[in-house]
Amino acid sequence: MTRKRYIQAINEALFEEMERDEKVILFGEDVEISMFGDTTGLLKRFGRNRIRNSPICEATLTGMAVGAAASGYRVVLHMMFSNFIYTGFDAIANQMAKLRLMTGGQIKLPITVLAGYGAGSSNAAQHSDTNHALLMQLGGVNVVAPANSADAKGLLKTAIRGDNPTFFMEAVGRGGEMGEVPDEDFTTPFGVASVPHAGSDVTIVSIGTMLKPTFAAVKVLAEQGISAEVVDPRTLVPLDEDGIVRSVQKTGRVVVVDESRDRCSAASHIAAVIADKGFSALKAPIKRVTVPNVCMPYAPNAEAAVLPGADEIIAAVLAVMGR
Amino acid sequence: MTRKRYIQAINEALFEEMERDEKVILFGEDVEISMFGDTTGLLKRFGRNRIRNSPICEATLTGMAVGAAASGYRVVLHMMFSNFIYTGFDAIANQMAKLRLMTGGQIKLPITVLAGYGAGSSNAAQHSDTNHALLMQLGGVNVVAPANSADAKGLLKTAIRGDNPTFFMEAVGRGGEMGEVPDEDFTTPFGVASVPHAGSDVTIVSIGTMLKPTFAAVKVLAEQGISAEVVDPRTLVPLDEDGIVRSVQKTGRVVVVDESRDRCSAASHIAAVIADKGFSALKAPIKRVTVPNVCMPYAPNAEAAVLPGADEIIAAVLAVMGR
Amino acid sequence: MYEQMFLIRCVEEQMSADFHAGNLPGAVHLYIGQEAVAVGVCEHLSDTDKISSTHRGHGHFLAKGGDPKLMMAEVYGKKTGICQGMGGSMHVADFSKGIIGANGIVGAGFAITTGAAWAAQLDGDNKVAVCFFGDGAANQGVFMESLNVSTLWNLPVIFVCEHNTYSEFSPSDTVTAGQISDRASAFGIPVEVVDGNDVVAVWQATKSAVEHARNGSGPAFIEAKTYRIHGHLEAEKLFLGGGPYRSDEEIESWRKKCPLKRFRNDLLSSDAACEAEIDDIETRVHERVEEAVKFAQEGEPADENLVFDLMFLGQKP
Amino acid sequence: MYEQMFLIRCVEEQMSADFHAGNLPGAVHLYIGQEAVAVGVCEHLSDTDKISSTHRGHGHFLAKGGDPKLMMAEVYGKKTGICQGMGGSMHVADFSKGIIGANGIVGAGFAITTGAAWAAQLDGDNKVAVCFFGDGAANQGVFMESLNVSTLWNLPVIFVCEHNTYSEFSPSDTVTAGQISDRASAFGIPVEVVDGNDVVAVWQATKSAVEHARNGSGPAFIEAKTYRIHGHLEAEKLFLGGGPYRSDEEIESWRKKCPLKRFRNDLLSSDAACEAEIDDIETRVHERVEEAVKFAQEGEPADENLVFDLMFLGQKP
Ligand SMILES: Cc1ncc(C[n+]2csc(CCOP(=O)(O)OP(=O)(O)O)c2C)c(N)n1
Ligand SMILES: Cc1ncc(C[n+]2csc(CCOP(=O)(O)OP(=O)(O)O)c2C)c(N)n1
Ligand SMILES: [Mg+2]
Ligand SMILES: [Mg+2]
Repeated sequence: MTRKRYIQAINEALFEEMERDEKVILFGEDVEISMFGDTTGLLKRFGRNRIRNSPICEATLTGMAVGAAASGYRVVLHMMFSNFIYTGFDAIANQMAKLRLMTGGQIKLPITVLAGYGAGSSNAAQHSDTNHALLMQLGGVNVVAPANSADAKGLLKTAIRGDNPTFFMEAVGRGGEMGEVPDEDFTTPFGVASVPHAGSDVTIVSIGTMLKPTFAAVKVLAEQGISAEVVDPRTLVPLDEDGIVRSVQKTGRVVVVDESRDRCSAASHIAAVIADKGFSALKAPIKRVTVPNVCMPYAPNAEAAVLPGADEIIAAVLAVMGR
Repeated sequence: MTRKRYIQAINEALFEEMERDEKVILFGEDVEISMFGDTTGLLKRFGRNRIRNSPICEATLTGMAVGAAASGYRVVLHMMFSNFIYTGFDAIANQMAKLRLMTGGQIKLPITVLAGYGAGSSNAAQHSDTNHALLMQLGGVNVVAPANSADAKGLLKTAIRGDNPTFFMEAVGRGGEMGEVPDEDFTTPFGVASVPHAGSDVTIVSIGTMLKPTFAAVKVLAEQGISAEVVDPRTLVPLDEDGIVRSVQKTGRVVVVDESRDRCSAASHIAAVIADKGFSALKAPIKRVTVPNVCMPYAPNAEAAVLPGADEIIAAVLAVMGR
Repeated sequence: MYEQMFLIRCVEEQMSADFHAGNLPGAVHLYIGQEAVAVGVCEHLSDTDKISSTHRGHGHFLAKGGDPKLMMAEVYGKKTGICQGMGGSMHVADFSKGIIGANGIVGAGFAITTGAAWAAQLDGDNKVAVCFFGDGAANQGVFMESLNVSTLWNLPVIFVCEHNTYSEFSPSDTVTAGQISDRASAFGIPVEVVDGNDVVAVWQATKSAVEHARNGSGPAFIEAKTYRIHGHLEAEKLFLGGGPYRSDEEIESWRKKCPLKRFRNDLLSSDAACEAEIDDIETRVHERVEEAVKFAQEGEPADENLVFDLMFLGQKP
Repeated sequence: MYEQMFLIRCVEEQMSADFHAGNLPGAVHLYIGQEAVAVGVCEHLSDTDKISSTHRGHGHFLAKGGDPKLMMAEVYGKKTGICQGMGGSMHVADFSKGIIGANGIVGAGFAITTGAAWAAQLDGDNKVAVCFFGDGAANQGVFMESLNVSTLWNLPVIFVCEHNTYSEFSPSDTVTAGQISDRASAFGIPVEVVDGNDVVAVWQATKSAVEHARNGSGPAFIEAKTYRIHGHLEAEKLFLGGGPYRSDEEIESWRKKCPLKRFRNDLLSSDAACEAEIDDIETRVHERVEEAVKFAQEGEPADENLVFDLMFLGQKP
């Protein structure tokens, strides 16, 4: 194990997978120079046949990814900020998520789309969305949201080696955070939640960027004698429903934390799954800690006010604990 | 009251609102001739200044709607099929849903977007999506899904007179269905669920296209001695959470029916709301009846197999009744 | 080429009859009148070259060597269809023949083909990709975006615009400003504008375009002027009611310019073929169409569980 | 015009200093070096005319008559800002002055401006709308779509491309094929390509373009060749690390072509103004900038509850 920055783990995964399979190609706006640091150095190593800057034309980029993948390549498309997914949404929702079915399964679409999401840097409404829930709604694409360096590396490798379109949601504001990463070649399976903190009183299901405030909350709760179990789904499609429900069966209480806007969020869906499959174990209402149904304001104080933090998580846990 | 077809009710609402306020303008692809029948006759009455065919360029149409609305017009944009919302998604998600906040409230955006949704006509994957949940996730747009002629007319009038962007989801396969419509000028308020069928044993929350199979199910259930209450939210943003929870408090059991794909659907969100606010009344798991996480196949038998119908609703109700 | 054209015509006339007899689910957009374009273009392509198509895709499918039996079964919604009944008329595709799909989203083919052309370039074995699209589709911005990328990356792609004077129910000049070919010229792409009802003219224009792309000189553009004889979709009479958007005379005038009649006459008058040969071809085609319909009718219905296997490869949805 | 240009320059140099001092949250994209474009264009516009802008929008805001105090407070994230601290640098807008907004989505202005121009046309009082956009934005398909719609509908819109030779960190010729102006010409739109560092040239080109649009002759297009002296965004040095994408010499050569210096010299050499007048202007501007900073610094922080009132009009989110 070595401690590595989140963004570095991503960069390593790209290097290793491009090394491993020469059919892997990567393109997007300014991937040659790399704004986030995730694609740094790839051009030098792999050359412009496999790493290409594109013009600004997201609608075409997503469609090209489909065309190149259907023609036998493993395509990695970097969309920069997750808000630009909207710009390229047509080929995502109408092609990427549907073409395999529509053609009767004639093709596979090994596509990995990288996009940086999340608020907290005063990037304002058009550069701060957390939109994995939209992608979950589409049905035909996988969605992963790693919360730490090891999962970032392992899930990205699984995505690139996989044969289905996968959105890899980068916690862009967390790129500098360190975490232990295995030294050997490893992949992280899709559809298996992790339990980074075991507990017995309450389950906190927490996604991506929200793990950090969740851990802060767990610490404070422990001081108050509340033992919280943290479940990190890691992949939202496929979703480890059994793993989540298993924890709830143990604790009987649950809070779901998600940086999505509340309505039709991943948190809503996870709550719905628990209210169905885990109902018999429930001792209290299922609380969601999410962004209210607004877009991100620019001013740091206003942004902080709508972004869920440890305080909101603690309050929700106390509520389901009946305190 | 007069019995009218659903599509005719929409057509009348457009006529009356354009008559009422000359700032109302309507555009989109082939709105002059009208494929669905909702815009039939408008050109003749109001002329090409106010009714305009556009080229096929959804990305620009949604942006134009924002520009024209911010400049003082009440804009009605017809997107034809709801799948084409994806094509014009950028200006919806990044502009329409955000511009008012980003400008500090300098503008209002009176925009009504019409789109036909739903499967059942073998239109295959790219012409059958039910995607109101995606729009609900955005936070900055209203979403209405009328299930009958009266609500279609009343909600469309409210949308056009309103000052916020609203997606009006037309149940395109239900255009021919008849329903009683008030003869006088009326509007239907946003955020008020209706209870088209009262009952005491179980609540069925049902949306848009799903009301028809729901009524069929209710009839069968009644024969089996089960009294189901049907709640139609009518508007998904704003959502009448209290109205829904009130019914659940009465019955203690609930099934949510939605033509969305299951993950992060309106059904998921409504279930989540109930699992929070209505928890204490719940006697059984909350079941969702939705489309599985797939896109619509073409073959009529395959399509029917994934589309929720009365049978699935009955099965879900029996499950929550413990039968 | 005549056989191909005649095959497309007969298959589609059959479909039209089938549709109006209520045998086909879903929407059907027919290519009748435009056959010379697909056939003239595809004559230069092999199975490893790729084409993308539109909602009006039967002609492209057949011209590129797709099997009429498999297509017919698809449109009938059968398990034996080329997409196992999952796609239908708007989504016929056969990747083994380089037919990467008809598409129900107007303009979707631009980017997909550009991506396929990138793959062809990387493969380095002189394959090309052809994007068929309508005049209405040329108003989608992805057209310009794809022209830009393919010029910059020097991709082996040929854009073939079938200008049939209507974009759905709108006369083209009400929704399309200027000449579409000028939009491609703006990127320095070589363009040719041809009579799309003249299969030989299409063939010739394509010859140079394909050579250009194959020898690594980058994208090329062809605009073929043509006309669709049937409605935008077969069902249009049902819902457009009393609102015709074009005159019977107009349709009649284009019927006279029928690409099949024209090519037939050319073949006969130039002695390239004699009546008997053509009769043979036509008989053969009629047999193939009958066979296709039979195949479609006898096919098992689509498998209802298949959808769960096909959304993802090796993963449940 | 010199005063406007100097104001933009000084406000932005102040912002750059403020950013590097850690006083500004969020990303800041500066317009330094391109001032002649905004000023030369906006000189022809009144408050009822509209402009849309880009992520690099401070210059357009000020040139169109926006208040530097309100803008500065916005960038500082204050309640006193023009968008009450909700928008920030990338979203400065003042609808009362016809500034319909900077925008963080590259290319978003095309369609919004086209819609605003439609509204202007319907209003029937000879207003025009101007869309400022970068060379990189010209590769978004909405550009072509908007050219098409505005040509067809004969809309009073002027598209102003600021070609500053970079699209983010990519040299323009690596991402933009051909001449951008040719893309407009393809629609028959009148185009002018001018030296964007020459405010008089920009002014002249705009004069005819605005007249054209105002008198109902439809859209016009201007391409102004210019250069941004600062980075794509102020923070770029922090994350690009050792990877410079342009040379110091290049930047230096463009510093020499500074539009302010050039205009100042022209004014002096043509005796249109004397040193003393210019000094006066500069002193006045410095005072206004100081005042703006003070206003921004002293402003109350943004109201945290406002976001719930602003998402919708008269409705909770
Ligand atoms: C994105 C999108 N918008 C609108 C439609 C509806 N539609 C289907 S075909 C068509 C017209 C296409 O015209 P053209 O490209 O000229 O092709 P043609 O039908 O003439 O062959 C339209 C508007 C669609 N399928 N997809
Ligand atoms: C839709 C979208 N894609 C990508 C970006 C990221 N981005 C911001 S500015 C920019 C470059 C814009 O270049 P240009 O239009 O030439 O404007 P300039 O920065 O040179 O003023 C890019 C790629 C964005 N903001 N929006
Ligand atoms: Mg056409
Ligand atoms: Mg630029």
